[in-house]
Amino acid sequence: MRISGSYSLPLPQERAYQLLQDPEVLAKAMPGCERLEKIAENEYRMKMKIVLASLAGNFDSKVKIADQTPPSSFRLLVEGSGRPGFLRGDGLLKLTPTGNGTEVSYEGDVQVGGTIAAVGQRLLDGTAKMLIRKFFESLSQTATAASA
Amino acid sequence: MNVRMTVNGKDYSHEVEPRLLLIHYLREQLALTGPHVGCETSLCGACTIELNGRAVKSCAMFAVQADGAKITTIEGLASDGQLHGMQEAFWNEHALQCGFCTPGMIMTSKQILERNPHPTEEEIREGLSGNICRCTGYQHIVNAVKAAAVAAGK
Amino acid sequence: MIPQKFDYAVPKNLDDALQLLASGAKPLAGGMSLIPMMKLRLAAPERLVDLARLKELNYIRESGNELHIGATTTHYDVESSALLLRKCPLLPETAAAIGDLQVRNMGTIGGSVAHADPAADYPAALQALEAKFVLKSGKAERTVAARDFFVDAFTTALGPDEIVREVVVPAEDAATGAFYAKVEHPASGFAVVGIAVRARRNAGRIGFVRIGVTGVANCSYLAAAAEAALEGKLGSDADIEAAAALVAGGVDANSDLYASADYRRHLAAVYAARAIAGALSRCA
Amino acid sequence: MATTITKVETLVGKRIRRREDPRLITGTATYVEDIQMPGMHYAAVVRSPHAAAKIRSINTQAASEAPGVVAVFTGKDTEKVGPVPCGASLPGLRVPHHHILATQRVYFVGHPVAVVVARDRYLAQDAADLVEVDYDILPAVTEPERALAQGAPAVHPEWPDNTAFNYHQDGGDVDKAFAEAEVVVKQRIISQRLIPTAMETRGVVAEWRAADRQLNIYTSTQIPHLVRTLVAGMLALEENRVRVITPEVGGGFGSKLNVYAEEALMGFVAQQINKPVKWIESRRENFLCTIHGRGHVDYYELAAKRDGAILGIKLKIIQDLGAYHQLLTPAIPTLSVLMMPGIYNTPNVRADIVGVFTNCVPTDAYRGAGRPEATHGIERMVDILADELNLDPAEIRLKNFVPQEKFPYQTATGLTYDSGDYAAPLKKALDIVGYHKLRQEQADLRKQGKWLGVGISTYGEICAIGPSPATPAGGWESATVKIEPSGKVTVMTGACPHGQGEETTFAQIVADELGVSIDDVLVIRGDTAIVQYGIGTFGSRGTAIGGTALYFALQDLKAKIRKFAALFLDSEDVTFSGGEVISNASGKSKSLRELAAASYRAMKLPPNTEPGLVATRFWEPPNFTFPFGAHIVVTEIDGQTGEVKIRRYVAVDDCGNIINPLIVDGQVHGGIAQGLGQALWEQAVYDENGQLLTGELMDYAVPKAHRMPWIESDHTTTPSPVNPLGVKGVGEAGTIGCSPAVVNSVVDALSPLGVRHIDMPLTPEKVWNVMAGRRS
Repeated sequence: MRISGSYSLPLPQERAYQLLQDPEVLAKAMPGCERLEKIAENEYRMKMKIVLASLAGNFDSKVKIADQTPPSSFRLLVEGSGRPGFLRGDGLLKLTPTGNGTEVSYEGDVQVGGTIAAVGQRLLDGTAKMLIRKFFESLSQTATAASA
Repeated sequence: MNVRMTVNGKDYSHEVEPRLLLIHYLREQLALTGPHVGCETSLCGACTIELNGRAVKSCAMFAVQADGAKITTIEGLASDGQLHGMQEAFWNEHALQCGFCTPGMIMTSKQILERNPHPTEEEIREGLSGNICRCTGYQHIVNAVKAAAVAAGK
Repeated sequence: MIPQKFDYAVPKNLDDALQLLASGAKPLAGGMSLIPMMKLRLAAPERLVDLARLKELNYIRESGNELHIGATTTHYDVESSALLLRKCPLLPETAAAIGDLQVRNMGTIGGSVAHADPAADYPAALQALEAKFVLKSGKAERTVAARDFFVDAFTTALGPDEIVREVVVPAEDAATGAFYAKVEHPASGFAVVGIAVRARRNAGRIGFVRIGVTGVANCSYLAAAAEAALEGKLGSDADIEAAAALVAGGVDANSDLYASADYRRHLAAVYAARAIAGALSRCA
Repeated sequence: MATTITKVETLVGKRIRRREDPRLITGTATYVEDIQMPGMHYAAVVRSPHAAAKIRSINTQAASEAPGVVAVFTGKDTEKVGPVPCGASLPGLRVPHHHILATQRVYFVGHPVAVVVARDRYLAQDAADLVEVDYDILPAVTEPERALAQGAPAVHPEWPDNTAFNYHQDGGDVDKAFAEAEVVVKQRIISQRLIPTAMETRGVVAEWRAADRQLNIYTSTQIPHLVRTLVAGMLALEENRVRVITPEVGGGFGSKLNVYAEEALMGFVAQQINKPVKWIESRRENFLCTIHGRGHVDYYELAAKRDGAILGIKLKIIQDLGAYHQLLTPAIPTLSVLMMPGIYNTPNVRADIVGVFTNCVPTDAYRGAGRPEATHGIERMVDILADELNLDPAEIRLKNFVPQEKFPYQTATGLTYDSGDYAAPLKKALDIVGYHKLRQEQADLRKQGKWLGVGISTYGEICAIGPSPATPAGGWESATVKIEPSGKVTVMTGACPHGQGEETTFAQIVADELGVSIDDVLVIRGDTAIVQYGIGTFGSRGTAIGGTALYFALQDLKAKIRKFAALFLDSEDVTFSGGEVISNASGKSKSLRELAAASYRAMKLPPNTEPGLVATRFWEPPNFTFPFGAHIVVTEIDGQTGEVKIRRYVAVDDCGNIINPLIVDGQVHGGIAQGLGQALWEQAVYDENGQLLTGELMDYAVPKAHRMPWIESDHTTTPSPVNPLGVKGVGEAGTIGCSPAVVNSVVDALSPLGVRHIDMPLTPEKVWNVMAGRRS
């Protein structure tokens, strides 16, 4: 599944880039992230519990940040699996300064497999969009809090 | 947990796990294998039974939810060796082939007529939308419901 | 396909149920969405409290110019309620479009709205009716408007210890016309798009119109721009078409195998026109 | 004793309600899942979530220690079990070794990797979740044309071109035909992957009686005897120590015309645990692991004269085989080749098939198996040709039909069409639908901007599959008929009906032949310990071959009865009627019961007279049968949304003589429903990584009651000369005739927009895109 979109962060580009690389910030912003630990340079292991109304799934994930070209872009690779299935994502995030903040645009590919792929087809697109939006909203809140 | 229910006129009481599906309770504890499991997303309707007068999908219910209920399965439709009018109509109209969907189909059809004794073809088809048959193309089933309506009106 | 183990509790009354929820149990109503997910092991609640047992929440009542529908009222009860058919026909018409006969016999209005499936039917009507939801926890009770209740896909304003106690919709006279138009997914029966319209004329012109939309995006919504475009108009075909075109404009529509985002938006416009025309034709 | 001859009405040809129904309408029939045995255990199969991966390791410890678990097996344990068999043979065919549990790699989502056995099914499922498989995920390929492209991931590393076979067939002189053509039309046509979706999923109960070395397998299959032979081979057991019992079968449509890994696997498990074991497929497993159907990309070229006369056909089939061959996988597209000329007088054909491996579940026989693809292709091409030449689609068909005087007709693909009157059903259907009026209405509606379409399909098909030389496992069928000492008649058929109604139609045949009441006849099938070897029920063969075997067995039996009649009456020249055997010479009679009793009591038999009244026949058909018909579909397209509404569906089928019109109607309706499913809604969709996105009934849209049109069904009757019953078969006709009629209708509706072809399924969005001039 191709995903793409963009989100505006009320932060200067350098600061936005920094936040997006900060494991603590990421851990807070990732929906359902329960634990994030560093396993190598730019590589983290993450436990996530994604809850959607009555649906709930635990995922063990690996997150890797690559191709860093601060402050304008980097790649984010996510691999997770759990009882409901697995997902693998590879996305390019681009940061562009705007008047009073930074526009973060993302474009990537998400593979979903297992039970969720087979029975949740009609929900994948909407759910992905929602999770990504939540991530940026939360990030934006963290940023605002930090700058306050 | 203990559950009690009246099924086809008989009272039962059993200890069950909360997660035991009603369909498995009926099929395995009570040996009522008429209702069938055809899917796990409650779309096929092969498991349809009557619970407190309502047609429901017994695969989308836990036995514990039916505690205290009055249940009729396909096995309980005929009385004194006399087929129910809907069973008779299904037979006469060749409304079944492999027969797997038939118990659920008959239970739903029965409810359609209970609520609407003179349904149109469209109303019958809408009423059957929760029961999938892969054999008949539904036409003979529609005929059967119509025929049962006519017979009941006599 | 077999659910994981869980504990199950039958509450003695509403307070008991709320206490169980506060202690971490998850609500089970008709189970029409939850149980299939549990069988596929996509949902694995540790403890369920069976709200459908709360007979005290199974009612449809009129009070003043409002209709109160208890949370455990089934779709069939709504669909066949003489009171609703007379005073709020949009809701029974929408209920009749949900799932199938057996699902409507079991599924409840409270369960459906709390689940907030983006393709559920009820939200369209409840948005158009500007329904109110009475939410109750062990500590407090509050009332939330439909537009604030539905937040996102499977996300509502409900707190973890709250349940929907009842749904409140306006009692209306024959001057209000309403219509629900739906594109049904051929496999699941969910709404690919569902448009509920409620309208009144005033001296020949459209005095009031509400257009509730489900299925298109992650969250149901009122199509405010389309409503504004219609109000004060005569309701000609051209008026309707112009307004309907605004129903999904700019909406972040979902896409799946059956309908792309573009096609969904297009269907929303086409079916909005049909629903508006239908509602207007039903204004006395 | 002289009796008056009671005139008994014959039953063949009558609408008789079915004799199998009482158990089905009362919920008392026994399907595999209904079987309970003392000590029964339950199996849950652990399956790969990946379409292509190496198995690094499998950790079964937690599962083994879970409550109620008695055993966990992986591919290492089952390595010695023989491979899942492929019965098809083609020159140069590459056959991957298909282990019953994956050993080193997995090749499709759903590939079985382990089996967990527990004392109850809930615990088995719990434990299955605890099996940990470490996969090294590899790139997958799911589209056959992509699989053929340079650099595509290799499904089987030993065959990097993903090609399982190439097949070529020529008939006549195609090059000459195309050289002489005044017009050539070309089209790429897809027959998408479909999921058969029998309402009963597969299921197996296996019971091992160690002391007897006896394995009993209860399985939901269309072919019990073949399952016995092949599973015995896989498990290295003596065939006569394996008993396959087919209880009630809840639909098959080809998906149970197979031998599956789980049938041998449960036999293996039962042997290991020495207890009965049950495995019931979930719907999700059914979609992932039971065979799919179709999966064609076809490239057609049709050469013709300007007057519409078809000169030749070229066809290239790219067949998506999936990851393995199941029983008949590679053979299915060869049936398409046989059928490619349709019912047109076309002496020149050329066909090429490329069989392609993909990381998907195998395709195999699904209702029609190869013939729907071919019929869809030729019927679409004839419409495209008509459009090109501005000819009426009915006229161009009438012009090209094999003329009646040419039967038996030798096709360019090597078949001999038995009998036919192809114009008759078309003319009848045109008449019923009011064709000329419809064309007028269409013209009027077009002026109003409305979209009405009239689509014709005139199909032929290959039924009664088939003569043994044309089939991998024998194409005959068997029947035993016996009159019990009490005079009751028992039939044992080698066919294995599962909804087709042969318990009734066979009883009708018996009742007429022996002059007994239908209530005195019992038809038994589906137990290899009781029934003589048989082939099974598929390919519209049950009545045409199984019924004919029964017919000949009845003739043998009647010959025997005549001998007894000569002993106990006065003549061998007798009439069978009203349960009596009546001497045509004297009018004297004895009841069949008395004759049967005497034959078994054997008190007064002359020497060399064989007691008993039993006859068995294995009947080898000399040819296939070739039913045909015409379907006309009237559609209305919603110009705003692309939604297709079927206003009328007229089906005139000719399946030869009809034994029970009620049952034939049911077969036609059901066949059409599956054809409509393909035309409008159904499609198995894999994403590029091999995940099946239509993995449940939530997304895979089988037809439901409120989406089906009313079907106006009628018949013409052209008896088959191939068998004495004159029957042809009707199980697949509806499906074969349907899909091109629907697509032709929609394309006809949209032809003012220059639309010439739309691939199935005709989903609203696709039609909407086409109408807007966008390719979907």
